[in-house]
Formats: sequence, C-alpha cells, structure tokens
Amino acid sequence: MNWTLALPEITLALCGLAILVGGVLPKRDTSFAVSIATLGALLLAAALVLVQKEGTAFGGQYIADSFSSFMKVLCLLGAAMGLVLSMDFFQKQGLSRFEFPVLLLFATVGMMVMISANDLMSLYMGLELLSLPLYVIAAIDRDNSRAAEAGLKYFVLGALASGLLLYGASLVYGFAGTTNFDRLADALSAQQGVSAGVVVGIVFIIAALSFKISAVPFHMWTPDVYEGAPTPVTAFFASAPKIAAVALLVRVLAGPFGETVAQWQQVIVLASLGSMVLGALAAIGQRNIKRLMAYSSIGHIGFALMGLAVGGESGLRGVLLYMAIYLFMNMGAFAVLISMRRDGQAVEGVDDLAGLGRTDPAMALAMAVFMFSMAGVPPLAGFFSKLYVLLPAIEKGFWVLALVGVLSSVVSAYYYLRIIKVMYFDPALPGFDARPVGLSVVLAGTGLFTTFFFLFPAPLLAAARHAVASILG
Amino acid sequence: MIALTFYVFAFILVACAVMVVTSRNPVHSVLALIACFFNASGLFLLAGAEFLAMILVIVYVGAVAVLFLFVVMMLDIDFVKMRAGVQRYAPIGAVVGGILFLELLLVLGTWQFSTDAQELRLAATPANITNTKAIGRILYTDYIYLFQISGLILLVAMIGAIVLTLRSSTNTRRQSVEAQLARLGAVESLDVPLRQGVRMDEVLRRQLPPPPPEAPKHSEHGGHH
Amino acid sequence: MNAAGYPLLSLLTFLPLVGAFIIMMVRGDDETIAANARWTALWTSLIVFALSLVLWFQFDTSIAGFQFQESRAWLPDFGIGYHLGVDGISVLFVLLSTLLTPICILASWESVQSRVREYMIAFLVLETMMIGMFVSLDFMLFYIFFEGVLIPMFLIIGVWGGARRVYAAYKFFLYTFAGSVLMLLAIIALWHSAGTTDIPELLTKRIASAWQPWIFFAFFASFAVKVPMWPVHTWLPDAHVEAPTAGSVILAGVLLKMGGYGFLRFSLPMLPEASAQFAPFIFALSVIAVIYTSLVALAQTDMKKLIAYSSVAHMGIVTIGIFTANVQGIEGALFQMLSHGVVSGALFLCVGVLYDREHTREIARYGGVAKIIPAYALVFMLFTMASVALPGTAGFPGEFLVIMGAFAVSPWVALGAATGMILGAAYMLLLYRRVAFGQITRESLRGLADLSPREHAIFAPLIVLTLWMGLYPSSFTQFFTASVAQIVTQHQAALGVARLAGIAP
Amino acid sequence: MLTIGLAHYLTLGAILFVLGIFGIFMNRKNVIVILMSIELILLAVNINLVGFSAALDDLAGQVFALFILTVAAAEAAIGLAMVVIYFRNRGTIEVEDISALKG
Repeated sequence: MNWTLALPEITLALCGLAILVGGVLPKRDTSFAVSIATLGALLLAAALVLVQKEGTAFGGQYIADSFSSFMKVLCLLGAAMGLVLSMDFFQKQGLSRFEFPVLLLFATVGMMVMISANDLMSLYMGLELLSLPLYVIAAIDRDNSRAAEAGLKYFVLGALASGLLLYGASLVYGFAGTTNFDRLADALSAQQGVSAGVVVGIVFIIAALSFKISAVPFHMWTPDVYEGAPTPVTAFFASAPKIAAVALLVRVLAGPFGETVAQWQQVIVLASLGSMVLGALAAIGQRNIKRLMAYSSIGHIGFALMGLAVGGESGLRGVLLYMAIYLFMNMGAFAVLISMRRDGQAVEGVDDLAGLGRTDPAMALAMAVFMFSMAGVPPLAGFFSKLYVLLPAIEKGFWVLALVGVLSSVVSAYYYLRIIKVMYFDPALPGFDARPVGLSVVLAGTGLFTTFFFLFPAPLLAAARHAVASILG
Repeated sequence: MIALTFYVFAFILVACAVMVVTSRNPVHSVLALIACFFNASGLFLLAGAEFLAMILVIVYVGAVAVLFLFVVMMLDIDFVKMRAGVQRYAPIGAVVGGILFLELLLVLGTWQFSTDAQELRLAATPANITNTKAIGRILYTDYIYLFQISGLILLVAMIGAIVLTLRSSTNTRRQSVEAQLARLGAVESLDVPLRQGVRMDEVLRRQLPPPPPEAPKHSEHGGHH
Repeated sequence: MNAAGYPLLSLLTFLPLVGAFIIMMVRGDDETIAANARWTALWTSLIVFALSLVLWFQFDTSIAGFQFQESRAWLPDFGIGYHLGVDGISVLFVLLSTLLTPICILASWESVQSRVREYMIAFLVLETMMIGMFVSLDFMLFYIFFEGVLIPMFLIIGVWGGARRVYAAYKFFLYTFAGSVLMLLAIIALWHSAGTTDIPELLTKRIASAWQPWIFFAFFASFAVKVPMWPVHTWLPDAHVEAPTAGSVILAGVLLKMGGYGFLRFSLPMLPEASAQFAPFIFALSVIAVIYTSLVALAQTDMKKLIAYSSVAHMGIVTIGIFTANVQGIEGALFQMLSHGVVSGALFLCVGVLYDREHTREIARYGGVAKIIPAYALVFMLFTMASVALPGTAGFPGEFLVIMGAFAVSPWVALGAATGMILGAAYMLLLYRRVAFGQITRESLRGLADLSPREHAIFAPLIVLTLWMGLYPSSFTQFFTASVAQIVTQHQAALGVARLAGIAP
Repeated sequence: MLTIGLAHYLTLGAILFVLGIFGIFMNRKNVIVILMSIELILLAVNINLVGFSAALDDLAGQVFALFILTVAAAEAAIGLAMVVIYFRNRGTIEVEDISALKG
C-alpha cells in the first residue's frame, strides 16, 4: 500500500480539516486568516506535486505521472488565483465567510483526485468531491435570488450528468468486470469489435464529462451559472474545474478507451465543432460581460477538444498547452471583471467598461492584451494556444475542424474587439473603485505571461511533451 | 419461486417509480420513492447483495427519504395551486423516453462480457463468508482511498448544507455566554439558605455579603436568565 | 553572425520596442508625458532609421540570396525557428518603413493632442511589427508580425480616428483577420508538407501540384485583402478616411505593401504552377480594380477618399506586375510599391496639412489655395505629378516597367493598365485643380498659414526621394535586380518541370 | 423467463433510468420531484451494478454501489439545501419560474 504517493492530496485534505477547525472555533470573523492559510496549503500542495514520484497506489486506483503533475499544478494555480481574486470581493459584498476557502480547498482535492484517477470509481468520487463544493459556492450569495437560481440549475444539471456518468460506468464495468483503467484498456484492446453496451457506456461517460467542461450540446447551464454566481466564483468555475475535467477526459479517452478511438472520435469532433461555432455566435449579442465570458469559454473548450479529437502525441500536447494558456488569459480577464466595481457596487455590463483606457490605462491595457490574446492575434499567448491545436489538426487532415476553428475565431474576434472598443473608443464613465493589491498581482502576472509567452515557450512545451508521453506510454 | 419474487418486487418498483414522477402531490412522490427503495432492497437481497440491501433501507429510507419528506413539509407549498400533472410536452417526452428505452433494451438484451472479464476482476467474491464480512474485508483495505474520499464528501455536504441554510435568526433564543457575563450588576445571585427560599414579595432579605474582590463565579449559573 | 558583425536586423526590429518601453515609464503631468513621449518616439525612430542606413550601404547588390542572416532555435518541437535576413526584395521595404516612421511621428506632432503617450507607443510597436515582417525568414515569424500589425493599427484608427472610426477600425481588423487566418492554415499545410517553416528552405522545396491551388487560394485571401484587390478593397477607403493622417501614411506607405510583398515572396516562387494558373484571374481582378476604382475616385468629394481609391488603382498595377512573372513586370511592381509608398504617403500628408488648418477634407471647401500658400501648392503639385507618373518623378519608372512587362504577357492587360494611368491623371489633376487653382471659395481660406519649418522637415526627404527615384531609378533597382532575376529564372524552371511532368505519362 | 438472470436486472435498470430522465425533463411543477428523479437514476445505476456484481461474482460492483449511496446522500442534502434557499428567495419551487437568468 504505497500511500505516500498520494501525499499532495493527503496533505491538502488534512490542511483542509485543520483550517476548518481553525476557522470554526474562534468567535470572530476568520475568513481572511482562513483564506491565507488555504492559499498556503494550495501552494504547499503544488510544491509536493512537483516533487512527487511516479507510480500507482491504492491497488491501482491512484496514479501519479507527469501528466497528473502538469494538470495538478495548473489546477492548484487556478484555485490559488481564484482564491486571491475572491478575498477582497467577498468582503466588499458582505459575503465573507470562512467556509468559502475551505470548500474551494476541498474542491481542489477533488480535482486532484480526478486528475490522478486510474479507476472509474476514483474518477466518480473525485468528480463528486469537486462538484458538491462547486454547487454550494455557486449559491454562496444565498440571499441573492440569481445566485440561488444559478446554484439550483447547476446542481440539477450536474447531478443529472453524474447520473449519466454512473450509468455509463456501470455498463463499462459490466462488460470488462473491472473498473481499473489499465485493465479496461486490456479488456477493450483484446476484443475484436467492441460490444454495443460498452460503446453506449463510453458515450454516456463522454456526455457527462462534456457537461463538466461545458461543451456543446451540454453547455446550457454555463451562461446562467456564470452570470448568477458571484464573479470570483465564476472565475474559478471557468478555470480550474474545467482543466481538471479536460484532464480527466484526456486520460479516459487516451488511456482505457484509447483502443476504441473509432467509436468516440466522431463524437468529440462534433462537440468541438459545435462548441467553437456556438461560442463564437452566441456571444455576439451579450450585454452582460459574464455571460459573454461564458460563451467565450465554450468556444475555447471547442478548440481544446479539437486537439483531443485529433489525438496522438501532438494533438494531446495541444490540448494541454491550450488549457495552460487559457488558464492565464481567463484568470487575467476575470481579474478585470472583478475590479469592475463602482461606488462599492459590482457592475457587470460590457458598457460599464467604457473609457477604461482613460480612467485606468494599466488595467485597460491588460484587458486589451487578454482580449486580443483570446481572439488569437499573434504574438500573444492565445495565438500559440490555437496554433498548437491547429498544427496537429492539419497534420492529421482534419481540414473541416481547422477551417471552422479559424473562421469561428474571426467571428469571436468581433466581440473581443467590442470590449476593446468600449474601453478605448467610447467616452469615459466615472472610474472604478480602487483595485485591491491581490487583483493587481494576478493582473500583472497573467498579463506578463500572456504578452511574453512567445519569448520563452520552451519550458511549457517541454513540460507538456513530457506529460503527454506519460499517458501515451 | 425466486422468479416470482423478482417479478413482484420489480413490478412494484416500476409502478412506484412511475408514481414518483407523475404524482401531483410531492408527499405522495416521496412515499412512492420510499416504496421504491424497499423493493429495490428486496431485489438486492435476491441478487445476494445483503449488506447493500440493508444499507439502502437504513440510509435511504431512514435518512434521505425522511429528509425529502421534511423539506417538502417545511416548504409549506400550496399544492392545490400547483399546476396539474406533467405538462403538455409529456407525450413527446414519453415517445423519446420510449425510444431511449428500446435502444437500451436492444443494447442490453445482447449483453456480452469481455472474454477475459473473469481474469480482470479485482475483488472476486470469496466463498464461504457472508456478504457483509466480505465487503468489510475489502472496504477498509483495498478501498481505503475511496472510503476516505467519501468521508470528505460527506463533510463537504455538511459544510455546504450549513453554509446554505443556517442563519442566526433574531427569533430564536440562544445562550450568549459573553452577554451574560457582561450583565454583571444587573443580576445578582443569592446564596439562599436551605429551606428558606427567597420571598421576594416580602421584605425579607438576606444581608448582602461584602462585595467580591473580582468578577464573581457566575459562570456556573450561566444557564438562567 | 552576419555581414554587419552584430545582429543588425534584430536591433532594427526591437529597438522601437525599447523606445515604447521608455515612454511607458515616463511619469509626470500630462504635458510632460506628451512632450517626453514625442521626443522619445522621434529619437527612437531616427536612431532606427540611421541604423537601417547600414543596410543601404553594406548590402551586397550582386547577391541574389539572403544577407544579414540571423537564426536561433525558438520552437524546435515544431521546426519553427527565429530566422531573420533580407534580400533585394525586402531590403528597400525595411528602409521605407524606417523612413516613414519618423516622418509620421513628426506629422502627428501637433495634430495628435490626446493620449499622446499611447499614440507614440502604438506607433513604435507598429514599426517593430512592420520591420519584423519584412525581415523574417521564417513563415511563422512572418505571420506573427503580419498579424501583430493589426493590434496597433486597430487602436490608432479607433482611438485617434475621425467620426466613423469605430466602424472603420472594425472593418479593417475583421477583413484582414479573416484573410490572415486562412493563410495560417496554408502555412500549417506548407509546414506539414515540407517539415519546416524556414523560408529559404521552403523556397527550394516543390509543393505538390494538387495542393498548390488550395494554398494559393489561402494566401490570396490574405494578401488580396491587404493589397487590397477589388472586390475586397472596401475596407481601405473607410480606414483611410477615418485614420489620423499619420495612420493613413503608414497604411498607404507600408501596410499595403505587405500584400504585394507576400505575393512576391511566397505565392510566386513557392507556388509557381498555381501562380501561372491563376495569373489571368489576377490580371482580370487587377484591371477591374485599376479602371473601376479610378472611376470611383473621379466621383469622390473627400480628398482622402480620393487618394485612397487611387491607392487601390496603383496597387492593381502592382499585382499585374508581379503576376507577369517576367523581369520588367516584377521590377516594375517593386519599384511601383516603393514609389507609391513615398508618393501616396506624401499625398496623405498634404491632405493632413490642409486638414490640420481647416478641419475638413471636402474638396469643394477648398479652392485657390495656390495663391494663399504657394509653397504648399508647389509641394502638393510635385506629388500629384508623381502620382500621375509624370516622367522624371518616382511614379513613372514603375508604371512604365509594369506596362512593358504586361505587354509581353498580354496586350489587353497592358491596355487596361494604361487606361488606369490615363484615368489616374484625370482624377489627380482634377483634384489639384479644384484645390489649388480657381477662385478662392471661402474667405476663411485667406488666413491659411503656409508650411511650418516642421512641415518643411517632413516633406523635404520625401521630395528628394521622389525626384531621385524618378531621375535616377537605377540606384534603387540595383538592389533587387539580382533577386528578381533569380525569382524569374526559378519560376520559369519550375514551370518547365511542371510542363514536362504534365507531358510525361 | 423463470430463471432470473442479468438481463432482468439490466432491463429493470433501464426502465428506472428512462423514468428518471423523463421525470427530470418533463417535470414542470416541482423541483423536489426532479431531485427524486435523480435518486431514481442512481437507483437504476445501483441495480445495474448489483446485477453485474452478481453475474461476474465480483464484489467491486457492490462496493461501487455503496459509494454511490454515500455520495447520493450527500448530494440529496446539498440539493435540498439549494431548494430551501431558492424557496426562501422566491417563495416558489415551480420549475417554470426558474428562468430569471435567460438561457
């Protein structure tokens, strides 16, 4: 029982318990101290992940490899940034509760379990440990009817997705007699022509995971939940959990179901096409910037799925790089959204950004960088993320995917440009309230990464290559 | 005999499930759900999953279904005003559901196991011990990882339910130790001699003891107002 | 490292960014920032220009290949490298960019008063992108610079532009972006079939005939929008009219050349068969562009719009020249691009001078300015003459060579191009007559001030160049003779091979 | 038909699954019924797993079902809490009223 392998998860969970006790006992408001402690725990876990050895533990239910390290570090970074973004916001909204960081921490444990899952059971348990805190924090602004509605919607559809996942998992288990990924791979590769039951099972599992990453046609919840939830929560939703779910999808499809590629490839291609097109078209008419970001995230997931549909070493590497770069762009953009607060009141309209280029040039510049980057304009990081999935797509002859991808990025450029237009071309509104330090740090970090990624792409590329090599064996 | 039992359980189960979905009154739905769980539990027994059958009754009927019932009652919904039954898309839904069901039947009807499913099993049922014992053997050893995670999930659910619903209402009376301690002087405690009592109506009053040097040891009386 | 002994091209490319960074760091009140930004930008661009003169003097005109090469690994996983170099085709464009940038900065000295710091930063970033694009010898690098131009240009049009600036900025961005992403796919396809994005290497590879039309079409989508060719030219008049003067100058002077440069650098040598196949199509579009936009120009009432349409017509001549695929045609096209860069830039500056004073570009609002501001009228006349390709000015050698080249291919194309020249003379002279001669239409015009010393400084180098290019063209053509000869030889050889392959079973 | 095999359990599971899905999408009156439909789906999954477990002679299926029960209990708690706060905010739990956020 090689349990020390799971040290990052164990440490983080224990830290969570300790922080919970530390937060609950004192009589005063402990939310700030708890946030700081949680931040420390997340960074500690990230450090542990980096020094983690490779191998499997708990009878094959847990796997640590360079793929899991790569994704876990991304998720931990995303969670840490989400936490930093939320600290000041909740205080100003009068929502600061020490339970939020604790729930976020347990959700992060869930992500790590998911990413390290090497068994359908640990996949499910990780997914649930992630989802339950997410349902709660979507509705943490419980006296706001929009937040309550967002939470409820998210919960109902999330629980349905879990049900689909389980039904699919039960069929796969029934076919192979095992839930372990390695053994599943053996069972599925030994078979001549996979039985229909397994295919149905795989499709159910993909559908459920598509829900978690909000790929078309399981995206319906995304705009509503993104709009209804408090902005830092939305920022968190759009980053870390998505990365974890993509990681899971990659591991499942490249690992146990890798032999049945013919069965699921078309599904992923269609999901990718649909997400890219919908993400581009539906965002055009949005006035609420959080809804706009929701559709934008759907479009980005479509691009990431393009890499998965293409598959192979280069395709999967594209997915990993896409998610890594997306994390930074997205967090940066949300840092701007969270700073949108006028006279103590959070504002969410695209038009509320008007004249930001005059009132806060630094933030406007950062936002412009993120928007151009998301549109895929070189030399910003977003261009490279798209390039890394387009290269394999064309290499393997997925012309339709590549063509739809670039055309949808032209269409989506339209609404990204609208934000820039509002910031720079429109007459200025009164400036936003002073920005807390945490937001400035996140803004500066993500902005510099997005701008100067092109100078030093090698480390990230090497890490991604290493990670992909470990799941392709 | 076993077949007959199966069909009885299965039939009631399906009937109750239909009632869960279609019943007008949520209380009826919950009761039907409870019946579903009882029958499913019976089916589990038939399949040899004794432990699971018991857990289903204890956890679901004992906790979850009661929770449902509790919430349904608590929400104080005017069921008469509720729109009746399933709505107009129901026929379409039924058709789609029927197609889905037929497809599933088609797939499941020709079920075939992987050729080496027997070798791939990780927890083959051991012979000659009870189902509960067998599960107990592996649950805390092979599955300790998942077991701990499920503990975390329950913890998260607890935190979540508290975060979402607990509020310090102004109507409930709760003990506030600090407030009581701070009330020094406003309330005084008396050392009442045995069998004499304090006759407040009368002027009979004991002579006050000399003032205490420090905060008095009121804490043991913290409970009363 | 290269002929200069130091990374000259990298310096040229990234020095403007250093200037932009310095401007960003300036602190103080608005007045200080503006003054600092102007001077820093001017000095940066002057230093870059001075440095680029090294190219002029040290460039070996007898070599057809690439010089001043620098290369470093960048994305080795994908076979994409950082590779810079110039040959006869690109070297003069680099010089054109470095020359026009300080002129533009001078031209916006007084006309831009709001957000000066951001304006100067945008211009310096733009300069980096332009130079980088002309010196990149890696296709992906080229693409990055090619697209990167959009960001500063979008902001320049949108923030400092005229009344309909938002519409114009959007149109500019989306048209070019849509074209470019198709080119990106083509670049990836090339990378896939050749295994590299290194341009000198790609030039030696033969692309499979079946792929050539597709790749050609994708390149065409991008370059034709940039040139711009009819019918995708409609963004240009809007962008020109709405952009601030300096923006128009850069747009006409350099950005339009990116399309022609692309055709010449990539389409023609890399896709010889497709180029030959599609040449008639290009000729047709170009002739339509030349005649149609000239007629449209005749009907314009806005000076800038008129010059914008004339740009479309002149660039039509360029595309004709490139696809004649003979020495005269290509040399003419190159020369035409250079001269158009100087002359149309200067014309936009001339319009800017009037606009700064009267704040209108309506032709009808002016008249008889020659009597009030003679020096200006003289300058304006020179550039008008150059634009109508009067012999002895910069416009002439290019158009003449192109018509010569076109005649060798098809007299009809040559006829079309010549018609364009005649129409061009008509609308330009009409413009000049209505603005400079005749009655003084409005009393307020009498108060017009003649050219200031700053404006003299702006026009002086352009005047010198216009005359120099017209009177002694060979000091410019000598740069690209060798490279063009090589392109033509290789093109003929490639077509010969293809023909042989077509004959063989 | 007289020997009860895997197919019987799978069919029963499929019926419950489809009923659960039907309940989620066709229910327009009460969110709590949707939560109950989700419980039905999970019950269907458990029946599947127990059926497979018996047919394969493998305990893993039962353990899986056990974990699903645990999680379902947690999910029910969260879901009902969500319904409660929604009711507090809106005074209704009718599904058709859940549309303040336009989809």
